[in-house]
Amino acid sequence: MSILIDRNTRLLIQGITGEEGSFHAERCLKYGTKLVAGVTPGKGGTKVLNGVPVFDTVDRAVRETEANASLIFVPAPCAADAILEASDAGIGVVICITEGIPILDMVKVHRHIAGTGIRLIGPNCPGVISPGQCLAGIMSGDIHLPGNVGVVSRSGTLTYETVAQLTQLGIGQSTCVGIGGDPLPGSTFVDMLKLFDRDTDTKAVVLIGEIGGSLEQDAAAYIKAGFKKPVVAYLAGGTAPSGRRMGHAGAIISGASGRAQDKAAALSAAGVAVSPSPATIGETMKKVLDGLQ
Amino acid sequence: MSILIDRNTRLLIQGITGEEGSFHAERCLKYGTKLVAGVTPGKGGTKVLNGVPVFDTVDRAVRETEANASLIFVPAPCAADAILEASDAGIGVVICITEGIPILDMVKVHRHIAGTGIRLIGPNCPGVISPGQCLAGIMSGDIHLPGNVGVVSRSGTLTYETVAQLTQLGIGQSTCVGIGGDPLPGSTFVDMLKLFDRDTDTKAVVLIGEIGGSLEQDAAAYIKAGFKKPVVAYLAGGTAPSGRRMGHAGAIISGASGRAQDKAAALSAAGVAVSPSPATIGETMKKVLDGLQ
Amino acid sequence: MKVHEYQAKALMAQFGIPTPHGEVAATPAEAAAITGRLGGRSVLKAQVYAGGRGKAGGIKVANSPKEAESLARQLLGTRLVTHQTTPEGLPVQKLLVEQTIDIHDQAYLSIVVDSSARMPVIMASAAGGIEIEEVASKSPEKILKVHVDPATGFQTYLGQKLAYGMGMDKESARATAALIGNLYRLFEAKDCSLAEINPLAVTNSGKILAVDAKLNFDDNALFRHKDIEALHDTAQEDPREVQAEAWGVKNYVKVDGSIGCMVNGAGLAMAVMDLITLSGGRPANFLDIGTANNPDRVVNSFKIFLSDPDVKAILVNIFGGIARVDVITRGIVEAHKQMKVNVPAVIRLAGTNVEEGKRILKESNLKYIEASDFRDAAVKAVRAARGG
Amino acid sequence: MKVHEYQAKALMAQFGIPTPHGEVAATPAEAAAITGRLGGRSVLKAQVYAGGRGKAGGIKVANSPKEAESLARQLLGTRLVTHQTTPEGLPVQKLLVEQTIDIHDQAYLSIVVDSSARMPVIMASAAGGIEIEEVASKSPEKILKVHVDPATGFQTYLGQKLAYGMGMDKESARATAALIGNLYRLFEAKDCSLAEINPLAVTNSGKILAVDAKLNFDDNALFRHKDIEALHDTAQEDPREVQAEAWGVKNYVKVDGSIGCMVNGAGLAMAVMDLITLSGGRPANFLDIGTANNPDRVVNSFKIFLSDPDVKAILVNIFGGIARVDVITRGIVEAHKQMKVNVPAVIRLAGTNVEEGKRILKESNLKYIEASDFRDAAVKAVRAARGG
Repeated sequence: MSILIDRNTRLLIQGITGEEGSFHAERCLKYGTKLVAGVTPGKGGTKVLNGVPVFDTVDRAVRETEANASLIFVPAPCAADAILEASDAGIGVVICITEGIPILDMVKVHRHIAGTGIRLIGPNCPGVISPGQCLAGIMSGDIHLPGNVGVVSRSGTLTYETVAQLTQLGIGQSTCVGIGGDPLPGSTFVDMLKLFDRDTDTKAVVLIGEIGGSLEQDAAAYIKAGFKKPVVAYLAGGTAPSGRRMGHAGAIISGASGRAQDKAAALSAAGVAVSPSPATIGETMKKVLDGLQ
Repeated sequence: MSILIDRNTRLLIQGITGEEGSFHAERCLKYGTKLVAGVTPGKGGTKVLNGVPVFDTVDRAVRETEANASLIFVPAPCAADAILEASDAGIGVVICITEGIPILDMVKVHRHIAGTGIRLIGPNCPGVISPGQCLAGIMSGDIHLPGNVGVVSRSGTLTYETVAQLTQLGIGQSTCVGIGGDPLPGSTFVDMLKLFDRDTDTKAVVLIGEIGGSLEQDAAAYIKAGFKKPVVAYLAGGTAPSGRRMGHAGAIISGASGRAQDKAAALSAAGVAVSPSPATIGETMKKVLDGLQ
Repeated sequence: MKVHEYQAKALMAQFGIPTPHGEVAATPAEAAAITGRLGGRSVLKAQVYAGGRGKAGGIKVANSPKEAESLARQLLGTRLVTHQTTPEGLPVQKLLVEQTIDIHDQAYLSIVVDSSARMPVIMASAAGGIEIEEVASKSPEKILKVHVDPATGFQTYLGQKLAYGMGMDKESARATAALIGNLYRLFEAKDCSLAEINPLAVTNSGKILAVDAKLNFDDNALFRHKDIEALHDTAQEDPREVQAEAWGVKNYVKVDGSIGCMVNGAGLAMAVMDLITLSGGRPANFLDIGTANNPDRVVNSFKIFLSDPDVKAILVNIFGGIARVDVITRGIVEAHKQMKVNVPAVIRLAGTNVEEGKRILKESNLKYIEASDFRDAAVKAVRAARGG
Repeated sequence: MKVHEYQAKALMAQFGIPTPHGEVAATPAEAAAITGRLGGRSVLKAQVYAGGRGKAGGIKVANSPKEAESLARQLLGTRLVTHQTTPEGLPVQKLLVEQTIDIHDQAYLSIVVDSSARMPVIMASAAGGIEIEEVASKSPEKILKVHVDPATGFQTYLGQKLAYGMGMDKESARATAALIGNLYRLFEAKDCSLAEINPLAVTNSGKILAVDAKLNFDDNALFRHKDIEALHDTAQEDPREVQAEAWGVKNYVKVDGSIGCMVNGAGLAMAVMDLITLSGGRPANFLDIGTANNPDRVVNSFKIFLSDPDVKAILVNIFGGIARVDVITRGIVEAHKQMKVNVPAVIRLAGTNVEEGKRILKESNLKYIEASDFRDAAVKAVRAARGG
């Protein structure tokens, strides 16, 4: 088992003929993902990667291939449109890698999909991997190991570091999800914790937060209210200056809730094992798992 | 019992200081309605009708008087705004009398309240009365008689004719609802039939339809699928020419489903007793009720 | 509210929608001159508020300015009868003189509000140029539909779904998707009730063009579109209805019977028409005096009846609600003061302030036939119209 | 992106928001002339990208053109230090010279996107003129909030709820509700990330005026607002960050340590800064080279490091994902070709195309310190920065 995607996921890639799209499409395919279709308007009827059919619209792709998850690489000015297209075509899991989508575009997207049950991951995220089953993202598949720890993070590359530590210690992962660094992520830590809670293959969770916003405090409240699986956390940006945006649109300390220290305190108070260094996330999880036995 | 409003309803009137608003506010009050507040921006702090407090905003009115239903008389250019204001302030039943609201304004209203559980009646409707309990509309209270027949209609004055026939035959009404003559009514026949279905005091229902749209066919399908209470119907506009708007924005025969004859046929097929003349609705209901005993 | 094709096209052009080159001619000489400017060849299109002009002879091709002049002379000043008009037809006062188009492919495009979905729906079909009602009934699968969520507004993918769905190639699809977006923005900005392009042409040179265009507007929203309201051409409507509207009686529709009915409420007005028919008579009109309490509107309704030679009897049926019976009876009394009511009037009153209304009528000493209910009123009006 | 107060006010005026009369002065003579045109009295406001100007001496009242000239001379060309700036302050190159306002009442108004509600929120408080953060922490009940549903857009009742909620009378409430609507339209039309009026003044004569105004814009949306992008005043920013941006390195923030870090990914870049600190060192910057695979950006990052005298060592930490290690190492090699890298560089590589990247680095024969993981990289960089 896993969350969001598994070996039966039928993946579609929007923007499959672009530079990033085609590069990562090939990597997803090589990892063993069932990549059933690509979409690029005007290139319908062609094939890429030795046989993946390309369609003009998501609607057509879904009707012909029964794709049920989409991975989006289209440029920022068109990305909100792409998310809406995927959701309207009946795609259940929409993963948007694209960075730099205007926030008011995302306001519209959120309003449109609210209440529809569509699960949006990202934007501005590395995607999702259920190791050994399905890669729908831009992470390197080879650093992952199938197993029972869920990983959820606002950061891309920091997630890779975390996964590398886990794998090196022999700790496999059920699913790793990058929820993205934008101020309005499609899914939150709480959304993912809810899914991990129901997933019998997930025994523990790593949560990688960062400065800005209050998603980590929301997670702390949710965990405190009854999330039973052990959680290890790290909060990036403890040394970041206030009032400056640290790359991610969402990573800016602007209110009282935005500081890494406050987030760490909230999570600790909820029983989460907070790793003080990004280099000790794996070790912290190992201790937690050893304690479980 | 009754639907939508009863003796405990705490009514608020938006546009209470306007000509129509103040006239009908007085009539509602005289009928025994608990009229707890009025709203007119800029007139907050004053009182009308020997003690009904007026507020600047619905929000304030609700917080101070616990109003839970609103009756709207504000002019068409501001009426959609008034509906939105009522719904955002936590009013559960919003009844909009105003005629002539632009349809694209109503598109926004519907999108905003969809899924919120707010019950909008109208616009362009005569309102609602639960005889002997509460009048929240512009009908004459004195033609009504408390009883067990529900009335739901797209027309205002034709409802009064219907009620007058029922009352004259000694048939009382549980609740009479005018859903209005607009093409995008806040509530449909089906919405009201669902409420009448759950209302133990309603033994039978009169449904007054008219040309245009397919609300009557929807009602026929719903009745056929398991609405157990007897229904009497009349369809206005059997002699109306095609392609011309007969007053109501919604009353225009433009498609195959719009004709009165087709609506009558659909309802008959669902077991509804369709009265061929508007003058025999009461008689038809009497026969139906006599048959029940 | 309707507008002429040339006005619809001008609005579309303002919103970036490509339309054929053309100008409006009110005289044969103008038609010739425009044809000259267009290169010596043109299509002359009669400007009337109705479809079906082609089959009815309202659209002609001229191969020279001289031919344009002659064709224009044949069309201007006549009344065009199509399957969408009354047998009297509509007056042709203007012609749209346009370049001829080499149509390679033609599609259908329209936007209306879908009352089930409660949002605007954009419809498209590759089967353009023909009656869309026919396509809808015979092969509904050929009509593609997308809804526009007011929370997002128009999105490019909606246009692409329709354009690629109609089988267009990349170039045509891109242009069509953009055009659909522009048409939607026009629909929304001007509160249209219908925006239709039929046919939407792909020309031999690959261009996309709105060859015929139709825009209807939401009457309820005209208060915020004075520019649109000003386009209204009353010559295209029944003169009695135009007169009624000028007199403030908006909900008046002329039909072909002998009993003038004045009723409050649209549903009741229809029911009264039904009752008259059931009682063996024929109504002369639909007339809902509405809810604004205005005696003048009552006076003007009487004016309409008395100016209509078909009207042999008047039926007044008022069931007061928001409309007050006393206000209406004051109007009836005033009407009798202002004009000689030379046909019998049957009056039935009920509802809000009915006692005061009856008192006013009684004290006025008017001659009228009182009815106890609306069936009684219908029966009496039918009898009165027959001269009995 | 920030803009100056005078630019924010000009945009607000375009959207129908009343602002005080005033003009921009770049010289003392201009300040005097404008003060003359304003009737001999004015407020001089230093135009810098920071709040807290009043307490810092950046806002002065002149009672004559002559005094305006003298005050302008004191202000122009200096650097203003407020509690919101660095200790170096910001250069004062322009003054906004405005009419003086008799403020009767002052309110606070702002619009941002609420990330919890996922829609814009309009905030208002009758406690205007003071720091809103203070109000928020001490008496949050004094801040009124309404959300704007993208499905409906701004609605009048939202403005009324805020205006009457602040205790305004009918006239002020009507004007304020309209002003809020206009501010929302500006916020939406120009993709603002913040629109703030503080104070919003009710003058002694009952007028509503935006006395101070602040607009920030969503960097991600600047592609569709070239007019806004053109307003950017780079003089108000750290010269190194301006240079970095000119070189295509957008996510660069200068801080005060000695280790220049180049990292891919914002979270990882923050984590590397944390790790350097935990290892006893201090980072010189935040630098996320992002995901676009562009060797030039790597070269330019090296240029930034080498032009910063604070940088004593460079730490490169790349965990390839969408960014490819081989592309980045090609950039590192190119940087060494183009310039003399005279500080030690610690390099740690992992992820997408790492083998190819390591091969490129090996074959180039560069001198660098290899690190096995990012903790190792941090420890080695701290040691290298200390000269050993």
